[in-house]
Amino acid sequence: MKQHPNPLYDYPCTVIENKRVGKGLKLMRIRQVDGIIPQAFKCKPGQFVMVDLPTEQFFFRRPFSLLWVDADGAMDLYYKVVGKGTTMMEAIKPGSPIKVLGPLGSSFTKPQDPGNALFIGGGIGIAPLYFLGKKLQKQGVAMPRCFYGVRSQNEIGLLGELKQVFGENRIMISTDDGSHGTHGNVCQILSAEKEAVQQAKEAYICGPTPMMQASVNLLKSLNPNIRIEVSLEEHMPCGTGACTGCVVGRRDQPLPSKVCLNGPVFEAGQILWPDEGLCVSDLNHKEQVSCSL
Amino acid sequence: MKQHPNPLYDYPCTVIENKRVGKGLKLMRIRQVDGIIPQAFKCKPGQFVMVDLPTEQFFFRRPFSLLWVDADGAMDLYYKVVGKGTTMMEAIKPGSPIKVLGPLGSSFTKPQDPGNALFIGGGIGIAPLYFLGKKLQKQGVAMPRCFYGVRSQNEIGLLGELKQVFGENRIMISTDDGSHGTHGNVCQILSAEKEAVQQAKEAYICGPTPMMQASVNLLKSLNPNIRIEVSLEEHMPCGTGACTGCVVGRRDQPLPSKVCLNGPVFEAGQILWPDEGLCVSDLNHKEQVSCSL
Amino acid sequence: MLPVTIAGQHFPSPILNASGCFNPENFNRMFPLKGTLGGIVTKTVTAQHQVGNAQYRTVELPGIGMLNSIGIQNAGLDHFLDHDIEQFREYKIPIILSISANSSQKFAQMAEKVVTHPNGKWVDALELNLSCPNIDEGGVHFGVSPISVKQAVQAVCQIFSKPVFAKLTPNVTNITEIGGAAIEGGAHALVAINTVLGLDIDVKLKKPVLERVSGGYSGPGIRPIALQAVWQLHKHFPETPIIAVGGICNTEDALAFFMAGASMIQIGTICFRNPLIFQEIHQQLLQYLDAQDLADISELVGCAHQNVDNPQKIFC
Amino acid sequence: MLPVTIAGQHFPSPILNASGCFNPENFNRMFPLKGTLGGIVTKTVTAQHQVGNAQYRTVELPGIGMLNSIGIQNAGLDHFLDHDIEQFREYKIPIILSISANSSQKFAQMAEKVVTHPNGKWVDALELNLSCPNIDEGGVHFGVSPISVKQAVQAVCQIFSKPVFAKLTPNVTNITEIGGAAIEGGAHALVAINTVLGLDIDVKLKKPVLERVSGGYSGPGIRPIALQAVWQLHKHFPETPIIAVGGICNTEDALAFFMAGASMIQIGTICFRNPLIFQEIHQQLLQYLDAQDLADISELVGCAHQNVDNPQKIFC
Ligand SMILES: Cc1cc2nc3c(=O)[nH]c(=O)nc-3n(C[C@H](O)[C@H](O)[C@H](O)COP(=O)(O)OP(=O)(O)OC[C@H]3O[C@@H](n4cnc5c(N)ncnc54)[C@H](O)[C@@H]3O)c2cc1C
Ligand SMILES: Cc1cc2nc3c(=O)[nH]c(=O)nc-3n(C[C@H](O)[C@H](O)[C@H](O)COP(=O)(O)OP(=O)(O)OC[C@H]3O[C@@H](n4cnc5c(N)ncnc54)[C@H](O)[C@@H]3O)c2cc1C
Ligand SMILES: Cc1cc2nc3c(=O)[nH]c(=O)nc-3n(C[C@H](O)[C@H](O)[C@H](O)COP(=O)(O)O)c2cc1C
Ligand SMILES: Cc1cc2nc3c(=O)[nH]c(=O)nc-3n(C[C@H](O)[C@H](O)[C@H](O)COP(=O)(O)O)c2cc1C
Ligand code: FES
Ligand code: FES
Repeated sequence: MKQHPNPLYDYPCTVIENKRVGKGLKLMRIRQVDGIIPQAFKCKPGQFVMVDLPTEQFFFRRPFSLLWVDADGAMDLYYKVVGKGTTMMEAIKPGSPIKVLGPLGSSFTKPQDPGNALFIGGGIGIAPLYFLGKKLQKQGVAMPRCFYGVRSQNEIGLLGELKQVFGENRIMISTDDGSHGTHGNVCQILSAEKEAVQQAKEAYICGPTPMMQASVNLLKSLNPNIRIEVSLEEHMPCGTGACTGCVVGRRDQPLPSKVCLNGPVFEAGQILWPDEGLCVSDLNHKEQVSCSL
Repeated sequence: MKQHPNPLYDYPCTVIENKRVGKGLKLMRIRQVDGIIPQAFKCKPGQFVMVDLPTEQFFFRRPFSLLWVDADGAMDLYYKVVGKGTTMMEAIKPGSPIKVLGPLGSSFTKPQDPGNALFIGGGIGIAPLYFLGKKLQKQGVAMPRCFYGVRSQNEIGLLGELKQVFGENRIMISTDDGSHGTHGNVCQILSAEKEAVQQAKEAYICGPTPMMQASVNLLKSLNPNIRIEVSLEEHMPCGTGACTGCVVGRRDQPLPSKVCLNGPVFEAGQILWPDEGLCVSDLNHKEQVSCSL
Repeated sequence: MLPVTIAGQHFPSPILNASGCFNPENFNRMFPLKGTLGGIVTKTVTAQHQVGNAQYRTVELPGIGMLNSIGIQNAGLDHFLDHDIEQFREYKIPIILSISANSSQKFAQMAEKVVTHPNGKWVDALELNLSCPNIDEGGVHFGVSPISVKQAVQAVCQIFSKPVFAKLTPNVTNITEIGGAAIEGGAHALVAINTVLGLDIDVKLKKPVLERVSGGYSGPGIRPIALQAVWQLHKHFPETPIIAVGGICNTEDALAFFMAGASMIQIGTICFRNPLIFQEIHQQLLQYLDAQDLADISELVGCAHQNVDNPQKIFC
Repeated sequence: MLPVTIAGQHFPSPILNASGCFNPENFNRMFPLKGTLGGIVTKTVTAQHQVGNAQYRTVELPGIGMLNSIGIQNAGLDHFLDHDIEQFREYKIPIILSISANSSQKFAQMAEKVVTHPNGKWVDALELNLSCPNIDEGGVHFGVSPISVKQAVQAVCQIFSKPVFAKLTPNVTNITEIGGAAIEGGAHALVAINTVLGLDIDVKLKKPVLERVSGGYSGPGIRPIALQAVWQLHKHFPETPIIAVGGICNTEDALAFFMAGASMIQIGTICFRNPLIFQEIHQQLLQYLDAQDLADISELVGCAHQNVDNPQKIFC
């Protein structure tokens, strides 16, 4: 196989499988087709790809975390059907061509104390945590605890796979409607495991923004020294750092960061949450030009 | 079956067949699905429908003459794949839904002396003439002569059907490349049948504009009293007379006519050919507002 | 409830056709538009008949819309009043006559003719198409000059006592300046927007597709521009009804325009593809009001302006 | 042959990226752009750093393009010259620095800094983004005032001796008036067009999608508007090179712009979906020249103007 000189590439792929794994949840398996060694797939947990939608009309690509990547270049995406783009993806038949640009963005730091690490996932945000977990499992290290909040039993999706990776006892699930595991949200199962939280050196969070913010606050209150990495979501027109459309405000520097280029994984302490004023233009020096374009 | 009050309608239909019948030539059979009596199909030869293309993107509909309409509401379109729209149509699978708006436009006048009438078709322009011919055949009247010019043998398409309708001896074919019938264009086979031309009371022409103009000139020179009807083609954004986009200049009145509403069938003497100045704005009175919108 | 009243004129629905995009003859044959259309806007009529431009008059722009340069082909005002108005009356809904002229005086003369003609009483409102050249201003288009617009509107309003709508061109630096001038002139409502100047080239033939080179761009691609215009006009003139037009293709688009400040909408280009669009939007608007527990479409008009968090941040 | 020379500056290809739509870091990792890009245009840089606007900064407009209101987030000119310019140099193609300021004087100061900074020599041309407010004119945008445009261009040209490009906004009544002013000010080329003012509303939330309400419309839907601008500018100023930008999505679009009068093109929005577009168009342009037996892309520039049958009929 030819070795592609650059690790970032717009890979022509084929959809191998596109199956339903829960309510509105799909697992898509794709494989690159052009005989180039799958450098894109030498990617790290937390990184994502931009999927080109199967339409002639103008649409942005859509960002999806990598759920898993095989050594031979097949990769898995785990996605939820929420709008126009994912509805188009849902209808793709195995055998169809698809283009994915990647791997993009930053990745999770490898945990130093994996056995005590906390993985906290909300909904579809479990994807990159599964990737990191499975990598750790392959390395044979002690496995972290995984806290996983979903709305309802039928939205758990990958329960079997998660148990296989993290171990039956190390995965704790909450559902909003009480249909599986603890009735409530992920913070409630976290609070119930105070000791684990206090022992942890590091936590990895991916899910809806309010859930991430609440989790960060809870962790920090119970364990001020914990190192927390969060994987953010933003509207991403380009995914390559070209448009400056996907930013998040920073606590530690004047300019916002591009989520697609400097993230999606950030240390929790570095970023401003939306309600803390993401990056308001009032911060501009008064004498500067201020232009909305 | 419910009777629809109005004869013009946007019929939801199903594609029954969409088969290749020659080089780039397709025959599409469709049937309306909504249980309304097929008033659209009570249409006359020369009339057309506007076919909605199978795409979410904005596209105009495309106009197609009716090739034939069954009493039970199935209808045939005979089309040539020439651009974006017809390429989309070509790919439609039987069973797919399709919408056709119609019947639209004017129709051919029934010949008074059908046995001596001349049908002159160029390429895909044979469609409405076939319709008129088949109607005459059903009525059991004497059949007209049909002069049919195409580029090459593989573009004749409906040879069997045409022979069945007009009779083996009354259909004369020319090909630009000499691969079938007379080598040359339709005017050459017409010139060779001077007597027939001089005997004819009426002629019906449909084909590319230059071919129609040349045929009209030839007929008029050989038989000044012949009554000629031509079926015109124009860009048709709406097909319903709404946009005033599809006009042809008139010899007999100051304003151009809408081809979709007042045509597509016109008496040849009424219209100005494009090189005669279709409807140039210089004709505007000088003191009038002149606005391009 | 969908009926609306503008300047004392009742319209059974807030949905109108756009001028030049509708044929009462064929559309009425197709389905009963009564009850779904709030009124009918005529193709623009000029004092004398106009032959219009040579072919090609239109270009399809796949995905984004079309260009047109029809040249206001029409039979002239006399012919309209003597004959054509009859077919509009069959709908039994308000008739909005779109007129255009090349000077304020000519606009006034046209209004005068409407007022004095026996059939003129069937005209319920005038829509002034201001996209044509004003010979008093050296051929500059009416719609780009606040003074011209004000004069034209004023001239018509002095003669015609029913509602007068000013249709604005988007091809200006500041549409609110023009809208303001129309209001000063007495316009009862603003119609926004007319087509956007555009051009297309046939790459094979190496020449512009339109015989007249440039044309008016309409269809889905101009929706963000029209929405911006309606938003700004409503923001500046909250008391003046706005009739929105430009790229409205479905009910969601229609709702966006109401929320931006439109009291009524007009539908143009999309009806070439889907002539049933008037009924579809009518029905879906009723369903929407129901689902949202709103009594009247007017409750939506301009509502998005209240939801801007930080209005002072609007301009850069 | 694709290389072009504008105002003495050689560009290896007529294809540039549009300002604000390109990331040298990631794009260079992805494929060797050298040879396909004629130069790199930077995101607009301001004198001081700018934080930019709050989210949402962009809206996808399915089928027609997008809106953006980024707010020129950038680290400021010092930072650009001290650090960022390095990564652009790796491409070994001309660097076009896009700058913006809120007065002619500030524009001049920025030019001065470029000229005096040790790394300033790597800047091969300046592109003036004139879409921002001019505080000397009470906050009216530079680009809508011929005088402001002329002054800004003049101020920069007096200091910076390499090519200066003026990027024009389409949100004006008459873009040729503004283009003419830029030329009078000394601009070596006109870049047309910047984004078109637009707005979108989230119908569910009943509010504008963009935090800043209005934004700049770009992508396929503005192509006819950009083509119209390029056509008119080339018609009025046949001697001035035009760099076309706005909705160029494929080779056919690119050819249309060359035929309308563009000497170079810039590609923006579409590269978000297809980052390989630069190579694709580059390759297909070469194939086209071959197939058409043309020696040089310059033979196409403006050729469609010769094929207008009746030029006096162009204006209505
Ligand atoms: C780095 C990253 C990784 C992601 N990984 C996954 C994943 O593994 N599985 C998964 O199901 N989803 C993931 N998402 C979210 C996913 O991208 C959105 O659900 C998807 O783009 C929605 O597309 P749509 O057209 O169906 O929805 P629509 O709501 O119709 O999209 C409309 C627009 O909004 C944007 N948009 C809407 N919601 C989001 C969102 N939450 N994030 C970013 N853009 C949004 C879309 O890009 C588009 O421009 C990820 C997002 C990011 C940024
Ligand atoms: C009344 C009428 C009846 C017709 N009957 C038939 C028929 O029976 N069989 C058949 O094969 N063709 C027929 N045509 C021509 C047919 O409509 C065109 O071939 C078709 O629209 C081309 O579409 P396209 O997208 O494939 O081509 P494109 O060239 O990609 O179309 C681009 C644009 O040009 C317009 N256009 C291009 N050529 C024509 C043309 N000759 N006439 C009208 N619009 C055109 C299209 O509508 C579209 O807007 C008829 C045309 C008219 C007006
Ligand atoms: C074919 C065509 C003809 C038009 N004729 C007129 C006209 O005569 N008078 C007028 O004021 N506007 C005319 N318009 C503009 C429309 O009324 C409308 O303002 C514009 O098309 C934008 O709306 P849309 O995007 O829904 O089509 C015409 C538009 C089209 C497409
Ligand atoms: C996300 C985004 C950011 C932009 N930033 C700038 C900018 O900083 N300076 C500038 O002059 N133009 C900027 N533009 C405008 C583009 O350079 C270009 O003029 C416009 O997008 C039209 O081209 P397109 O349709 O190919 O995108 C930006 C456009 C987009 C979409
Ligand atoms: S998505 Fe464009 S910069 Fe991040
Ligand atoms: S196609 Fe619109 S009037 Fe004929």
